[in-house]
Amino acid sequence: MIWDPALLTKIWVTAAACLPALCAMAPAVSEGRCGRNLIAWSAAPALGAALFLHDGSSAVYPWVFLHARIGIDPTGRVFLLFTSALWLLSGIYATSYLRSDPRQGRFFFFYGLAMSGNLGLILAQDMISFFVLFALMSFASYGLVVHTGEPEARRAGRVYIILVVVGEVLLFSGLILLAGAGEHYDLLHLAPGGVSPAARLLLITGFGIKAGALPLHVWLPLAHSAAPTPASAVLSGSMINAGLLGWIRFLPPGSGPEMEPAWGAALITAGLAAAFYGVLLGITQSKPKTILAYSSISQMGLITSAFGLSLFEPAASAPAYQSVLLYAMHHGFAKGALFLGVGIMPTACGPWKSRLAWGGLALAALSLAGAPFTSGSFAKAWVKIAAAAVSQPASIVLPILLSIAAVGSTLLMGRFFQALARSVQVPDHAAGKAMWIPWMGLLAPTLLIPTLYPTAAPVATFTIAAVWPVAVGMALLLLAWAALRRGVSVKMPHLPPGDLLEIYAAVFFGLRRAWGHVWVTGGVECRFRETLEKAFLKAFAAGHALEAILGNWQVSGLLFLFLMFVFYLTSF
Amino acid sequence: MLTEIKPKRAPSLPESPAAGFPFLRPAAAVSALLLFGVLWEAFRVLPTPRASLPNLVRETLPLSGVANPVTAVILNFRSYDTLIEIAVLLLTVIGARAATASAGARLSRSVPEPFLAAFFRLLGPLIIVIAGYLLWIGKHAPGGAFQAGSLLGSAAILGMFCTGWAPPAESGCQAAVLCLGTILFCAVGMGTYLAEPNFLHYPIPWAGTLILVIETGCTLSIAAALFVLFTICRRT
Amino acid sequence: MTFDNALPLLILLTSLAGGSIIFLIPEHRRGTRTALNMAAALTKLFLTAILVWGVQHDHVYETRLQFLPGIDLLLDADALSVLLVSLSSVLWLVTTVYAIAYLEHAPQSRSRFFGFFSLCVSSTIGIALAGNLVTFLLFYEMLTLSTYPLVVHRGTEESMRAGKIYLAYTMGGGSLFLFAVVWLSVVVGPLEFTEGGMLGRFAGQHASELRVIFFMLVAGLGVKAALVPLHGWLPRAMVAPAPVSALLHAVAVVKAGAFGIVRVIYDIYGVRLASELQLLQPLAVVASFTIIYGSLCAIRQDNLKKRLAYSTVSQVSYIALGASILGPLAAVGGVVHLVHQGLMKITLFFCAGNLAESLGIHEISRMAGVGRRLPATMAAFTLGALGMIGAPPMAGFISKWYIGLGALSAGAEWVIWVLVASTALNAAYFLPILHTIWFKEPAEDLSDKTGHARGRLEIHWMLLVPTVLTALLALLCGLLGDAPFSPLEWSRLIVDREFGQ
Amino acid sequence: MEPSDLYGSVGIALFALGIYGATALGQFMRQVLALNVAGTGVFMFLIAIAHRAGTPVPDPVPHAMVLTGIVVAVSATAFILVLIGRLRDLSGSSSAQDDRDD
Amino acid sequence: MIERAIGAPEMALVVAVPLLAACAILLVRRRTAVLGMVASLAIAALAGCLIWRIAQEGPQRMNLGGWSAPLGITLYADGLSGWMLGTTALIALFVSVYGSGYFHRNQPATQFGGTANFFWPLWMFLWAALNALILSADVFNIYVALELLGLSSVALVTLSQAAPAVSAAVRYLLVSLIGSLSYLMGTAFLYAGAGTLGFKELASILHPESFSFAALALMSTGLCMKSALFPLHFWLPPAHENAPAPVSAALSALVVKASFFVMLRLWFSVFDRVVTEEAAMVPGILGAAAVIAGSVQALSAQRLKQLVAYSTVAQVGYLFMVFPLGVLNPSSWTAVGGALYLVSAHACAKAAAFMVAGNVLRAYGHDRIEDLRGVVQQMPVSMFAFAVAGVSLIGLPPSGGFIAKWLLLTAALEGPEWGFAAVIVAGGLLATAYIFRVFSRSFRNVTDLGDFKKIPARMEWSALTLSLCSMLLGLTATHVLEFMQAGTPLIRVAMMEAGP
Repeated sequence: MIWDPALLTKIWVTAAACLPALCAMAPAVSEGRCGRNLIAWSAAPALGAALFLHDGSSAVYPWVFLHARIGIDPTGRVFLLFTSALWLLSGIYATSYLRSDPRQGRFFFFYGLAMSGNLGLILAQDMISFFVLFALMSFASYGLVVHTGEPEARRAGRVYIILVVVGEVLLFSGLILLAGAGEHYDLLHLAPGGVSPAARLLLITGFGIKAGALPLHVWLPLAHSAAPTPASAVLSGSMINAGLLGWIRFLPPGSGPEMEPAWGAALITAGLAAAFYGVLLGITQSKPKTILAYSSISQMGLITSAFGLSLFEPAASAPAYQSVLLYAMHHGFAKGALFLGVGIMPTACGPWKSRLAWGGLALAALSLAGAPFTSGSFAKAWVKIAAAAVSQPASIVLPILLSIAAVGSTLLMGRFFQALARSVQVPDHAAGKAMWIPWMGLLAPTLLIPTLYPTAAPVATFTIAAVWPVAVGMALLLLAWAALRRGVSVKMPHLPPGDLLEIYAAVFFGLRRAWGHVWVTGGVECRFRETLEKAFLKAFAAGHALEAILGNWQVSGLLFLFLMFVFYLTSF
Repeated sequence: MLTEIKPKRAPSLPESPAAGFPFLRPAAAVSALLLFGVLWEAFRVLPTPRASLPNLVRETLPLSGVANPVTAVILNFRSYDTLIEIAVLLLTVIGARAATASAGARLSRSVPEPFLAAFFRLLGPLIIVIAGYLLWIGKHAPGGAFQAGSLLGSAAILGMFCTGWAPPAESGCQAAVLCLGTILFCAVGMGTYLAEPNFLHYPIPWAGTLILVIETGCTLSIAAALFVLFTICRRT
Repeated sequence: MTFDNALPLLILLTSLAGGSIIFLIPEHRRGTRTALNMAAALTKLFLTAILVWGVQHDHVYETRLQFLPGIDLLLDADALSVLLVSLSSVLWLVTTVYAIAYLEHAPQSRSRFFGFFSLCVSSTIGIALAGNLVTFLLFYEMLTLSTYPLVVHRGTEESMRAGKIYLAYTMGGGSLFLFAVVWLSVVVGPLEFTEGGMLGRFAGQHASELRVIFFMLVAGLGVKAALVPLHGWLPRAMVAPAPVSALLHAVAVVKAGAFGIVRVIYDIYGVRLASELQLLQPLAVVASFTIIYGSLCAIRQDNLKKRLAYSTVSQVSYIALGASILGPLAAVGGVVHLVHQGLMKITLFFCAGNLAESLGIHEISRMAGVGRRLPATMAAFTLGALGMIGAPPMAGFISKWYIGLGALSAGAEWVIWVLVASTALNAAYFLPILHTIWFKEPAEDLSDKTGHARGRLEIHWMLLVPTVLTALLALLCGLLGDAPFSPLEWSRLIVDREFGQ
Repeated sequence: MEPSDLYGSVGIALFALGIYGATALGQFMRQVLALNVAGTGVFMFLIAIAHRAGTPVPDPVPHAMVLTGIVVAVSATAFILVLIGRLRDLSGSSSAQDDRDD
Repeated sequence: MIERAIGAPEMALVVAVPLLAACAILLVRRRTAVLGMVASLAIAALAGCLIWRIAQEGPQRMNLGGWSAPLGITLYADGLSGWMLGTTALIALFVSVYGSGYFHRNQPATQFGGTANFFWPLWMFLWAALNALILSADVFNIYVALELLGLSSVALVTLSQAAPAVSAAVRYLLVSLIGSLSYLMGTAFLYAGAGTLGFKELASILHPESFSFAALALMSTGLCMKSALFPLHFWLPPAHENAPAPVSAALSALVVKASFFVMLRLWFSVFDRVVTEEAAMVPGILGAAAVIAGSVQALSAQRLKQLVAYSTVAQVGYLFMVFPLGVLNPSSWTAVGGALYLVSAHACAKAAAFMVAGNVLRAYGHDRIEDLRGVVQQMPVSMFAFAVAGVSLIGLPPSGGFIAKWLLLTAALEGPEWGFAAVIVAGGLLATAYIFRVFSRSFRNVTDLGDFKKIPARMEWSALTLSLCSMLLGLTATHVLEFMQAGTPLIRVAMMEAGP
């Protein structure tokens, strides 16, 4: 029965996951606008699913992978919502952003695949599907990173793919440890307490790479700044959250009670470290997209610590969880908006447009900084609530640290604006609404979330605690601006994007050189063969000599007699 | 016969590195001595044979169709050996022919000498008669095909020298004579199947005759063979 | 002789007879040869289908011929053999199609080529269907010989040297194997493969002898399975024409070795006895070492086929590894990799062949941007490469997954690290190629060198279709891992029977 | 010591001598002669054993063997002499060596 | 099993018919090839009948002239001799076919200086000698047969009139004369000590005494020399190399084996009680040495025929391993069966190999291995035959050589003699090496195909057929081994004691 609602749901869910991948084949068959629009719009079913399908609606494919199962659950819904929205909007944005790019077909191909992976992994409800689609997303987005083909893009791609592979193997082994413990792959009902420390470590690191956690964040600054703007948007808006989702899916609170506080603490520390680190390094950067990438690092740091809180103490678990979801959504939209805004700038010619552009960017930036009435403030508020829920002294220290981090992000945003203003941009008049509308679409939630998000409503955001970090940040920015106007020149230390990467690279190449020295097997084989051949030749020579001697009649006659004696004597 | 073809330059074995070994000959000599010692020792302690074949031969002699035990053994009891032996002789001739087939050297016709010719005219028939006698006496006393054959052969050779008669290098009748012994032998051997279900199994009454027939054939073949061999040796 | 008894023989004969006839077809009769080839291949495929169905339904297919006193020539289709039979019949078909187009421009001796080609496949089929060790040995040696003419087919100095080395290794291994087999049969009598191991009843007797024999057997088989340090021939054998390398690496030779190792462990010694005698641990170590070592060598190659060859060295050892880890899960992983590696590797070699044929490119460094010239081929290559890396959802992932699970359940966690390392290394030597293919600007003009391109197609369809087909198969094996009759399902069946569950 | 023993010993001695000659001497012709010597030795030995069997009349079988043996020996000798002569001719002619064809 | 008192007439006929045929050919001197072929077919048919009889009625014993053993000569045919006879017939038949092409009328007469028409009578003599040797159960009769065999082989060698051939022939003849003389001396000792010449009687009489030791030593040494056991093989390579191809085929395939067969008979029947284990080790060790040395020589041979000849030296080594393996083993059947199997498998393969060598020689005017490029392209049938023969020589399944190797290996591993097993395996490897030396050259593709004479098709196909026979032998092992044991539950004394 075709109108059977269950069947429809199944088809819908499936379409949400697979449609992008299918549409991605379109450029392969036809170079045409429609194909690309198709891909851009192929996120729509997912968005619809996030909005309209009720929880628990799922589709099971016993043949696919190892008994694949995809469906919608509360957590997934949130992620699906902003992820699909982000993909959809930046997809539309991309159709016009890349309209003059000869290789846009290729771009959209990878875009579709990555989208499919990203949406699919959110829907996935068994380990294998999740892992498979995660891999699909990671590998496909390589195509997005290196799209421009410029040297730094290629370098970024190399770094990115290396870290992807590292992440894959870590996840692979982690999954095996996880699955091997309890032999079923269902994500929604993981055996409680079934996660061994090794598995936990592997999974946290594996997903941490994607989530840009310290010290595996090195690929972010490179990739995000190298990729075309819409790609950067989805990279740092939604894909980065896939790592987070991985944590939530595989290591939910209660999956390993005895160890969790320690892990929680570790995550909190790492998160906060990342938050400050991102800010500090970001300020030293000069390219706007790089700065945004660093801000992503620091924002993800905050989310990480929120997630840590959810593990840290059962009491804090529920609010922390809330805050994680909320923050992820907020960050997704805001960061997406910022990135797209960078691409908008050159098209913002004429007073109105430029004011609009700057205004929009300011809004997104404020939201990121956590200014009142923005989604950011709600997210931060929820984090603070969670932080306050834990026991002393953490409940004192954490909020303060979080506020300081907020100051930092405000400063970073200021730095971003400075950089953006400085970055000379050729005005591009041809830009159509096709880029402005999606941008607007991304900006809207920064204001709407507080009203839309059901559990966000009761939280008061216009409090001292919420406002002062932003205010302080602004003040500092003003001071700095004034100082600059006075001609006070601050020597900004210039650090290469991807900071630690230089060290890793040095280590890696050093190792490879060392390996090159000890690498002699080929030589060994050759030498072995040579010696063998020599031995053979010797044997031949000996054989010839012997044959010559035996060829002598008298010798063989002697042997004849000798043999006779031997026979005779051995007979006794 | 050996003196005839004494080679001018005896072809020796191709030189090989071991040829220079000085100790080879002494060693060979020593081992030959040892060989003698071993065999002699074995011969000294030889036991008396358990099976006494001679008595058996004596008992069965009457059935053999001849009176001379040796002939009986050669042409009846162990006639198969003789068959092969005749074959060997024939084979040798063919082999020698084959080996020298591409050699162009013709038989040097020796000039006839009247005295020798006359002498042979006297001697030849005599030899033939003696040969016949030897052949016949073989039934009772030492003698037989081989002796007779060799005598005949020598007669032919003598004739060749004395009268300067040269046999054709290859002729049908020559081949026939050469093959005669073998053919007869085989024919008889198979013919006996008519009487007895066994190869070369002479029916006792005819044994004597058959043996004589075979012997005659063999005599001629042997004579021819020896003669031809000689001529070939001479040619090379 | 009922049909059930005749079926294995028939399957064997389809290619054997076909090959023998092909020898007699004169060079210029291309059509006849092709028709015969295809007919034989299709017939074999059909018969194999029947076999698969039957074995699934517990039919017994067994052909018995007298061979030696007390030793029969036994062709017997059990689940394991069916796996290899179906793999080789499918791949034979595609490879034949490929080879027909590939050798279109070859100067001569195509009849010889296809004749030995079919002989090669027949011996593989025989190896698969062998019901006892002697029969196995028979076809194992036959394979060695029938492959030599293929390796040296080009008749160049290099291929001659390759052939010599190939022979030196394989014959050495073969005689070692022979020695071991005779010895074993002297010790325990006739050696029929029995699920669960025929030596089970000898547990506790001649332990030391059995140990030595086991390692001789494995060493003998390890030559073909290219276990380090017995792998030297494989990278050199890649001078052969592409279809041959494809067959060598995917189905015929290396598989014969790996399959033999599986047979020896499961059906001769039996898992229980093997673990009693402590035989599997060393093998696992060797296999792991091979996996790593092969990848390390592969990284250093610039010649595409050489790199692929070394990757085979590494990949095939997964089978041995899976077999040498105690427990059903790892066994599933190892057995299923028989098929998966075959599909993926044959794809890669087809692609290499297409490159060489249409653009005359053999080096990776010259492959910049060929993705635009040969999109379909290179897409297939990408799939194959990702599969080799073990990136889901390609088939390779499933093998690794099960081996890993098995290792874990057998308490051999270190194997997981081997898998991890090999995955990283595979990525290290495959991903750069992919980057070169897709994202680099072509350095030279990639115009068609041999006029293979037909109309809109990038290359002759007979070269393209097999490539894409195998690639898709490799994808499907991973995508539809749990589908009935999928390699994974079948391996589960095998392992259930082997482990008597 | 009976005469038969003496004959036998002499036969053996001749045989050993012949074998020595056949193996130690370097030239075909001498070897042929040596072989004839050895053959004679064997025949003598046979005659000897024909007489040492305890019977009054000599055993005819060895005699028969000797006769057969003689014929064989004679033909073999003749053949080898022919061959040696032929070899001499050929190695005399220059074209003999490089004519490698069968 | 009881064999008939009066044996099958074929036993005598297989000797008499070839002799008569030889005479007939000599007398007719025209259409020799036709006559020869007819005779060959007849002889082969006779041999077939005899084998059939043995299979049906068990071993055959014929008292020639109706005189039973001590007095007369006995012919004896059991499974073993039947098998040898069959092998001989098969090989000989195809050698005849090949020869009829090789010595064909329209071949350049200069090539053989008109000796071509001597081939057939000599060849018939050879065949007769082989049959006589195989069937005879009387030590002196064997001596006579040996002489017939040796002389006919030498005569055949000289058919190629070149100097090297003749000098090789002279050596060969000298060797075989020395060998048969020492054999004759041994016979004399046997008769002196035992007073009889029949196998069966001797077997029951002989005991470990010094005279039987002397006899054993004399006869064995002679036979070893005749069958070119290392280190007494020096005469074989030149002889087989320089003989005409069909002759080399026959010599390598059959003649060498004949004297081995005699030795086998003697050791396992006549001298059964005399042979000690130490004595048995001697030929075994020499055989092992032969396998290695012969193969090494073959590896460095310059010419194809040389290579094949040295491979014969090596393969003979395998045969002689049967003595230790058979004597020391509880069930000597495995070893003996293996050896006999090797005899026939190697006979087929080696004959085929020599025929191919002859073809190459005839087609290219040379057989230098280095210059064999492109032969596979030009003579596919021949080279395929060589390949198949090579498979059997190497001893790879499913060839007859493999069965033989398997049996020998089994025997070696059953007993204490491990070394032999190792040597057998190593020999297989070396064989591979030298066989594929040829192919590594001949597979080379060349564009300029040098001067290439077409050769009669039958020369190629007879080679192929023989090599395929050697392959076929691998699939009939069960029945063959069964047949070999006809009337011979175990080869020892029982072999001769059957019957009245």
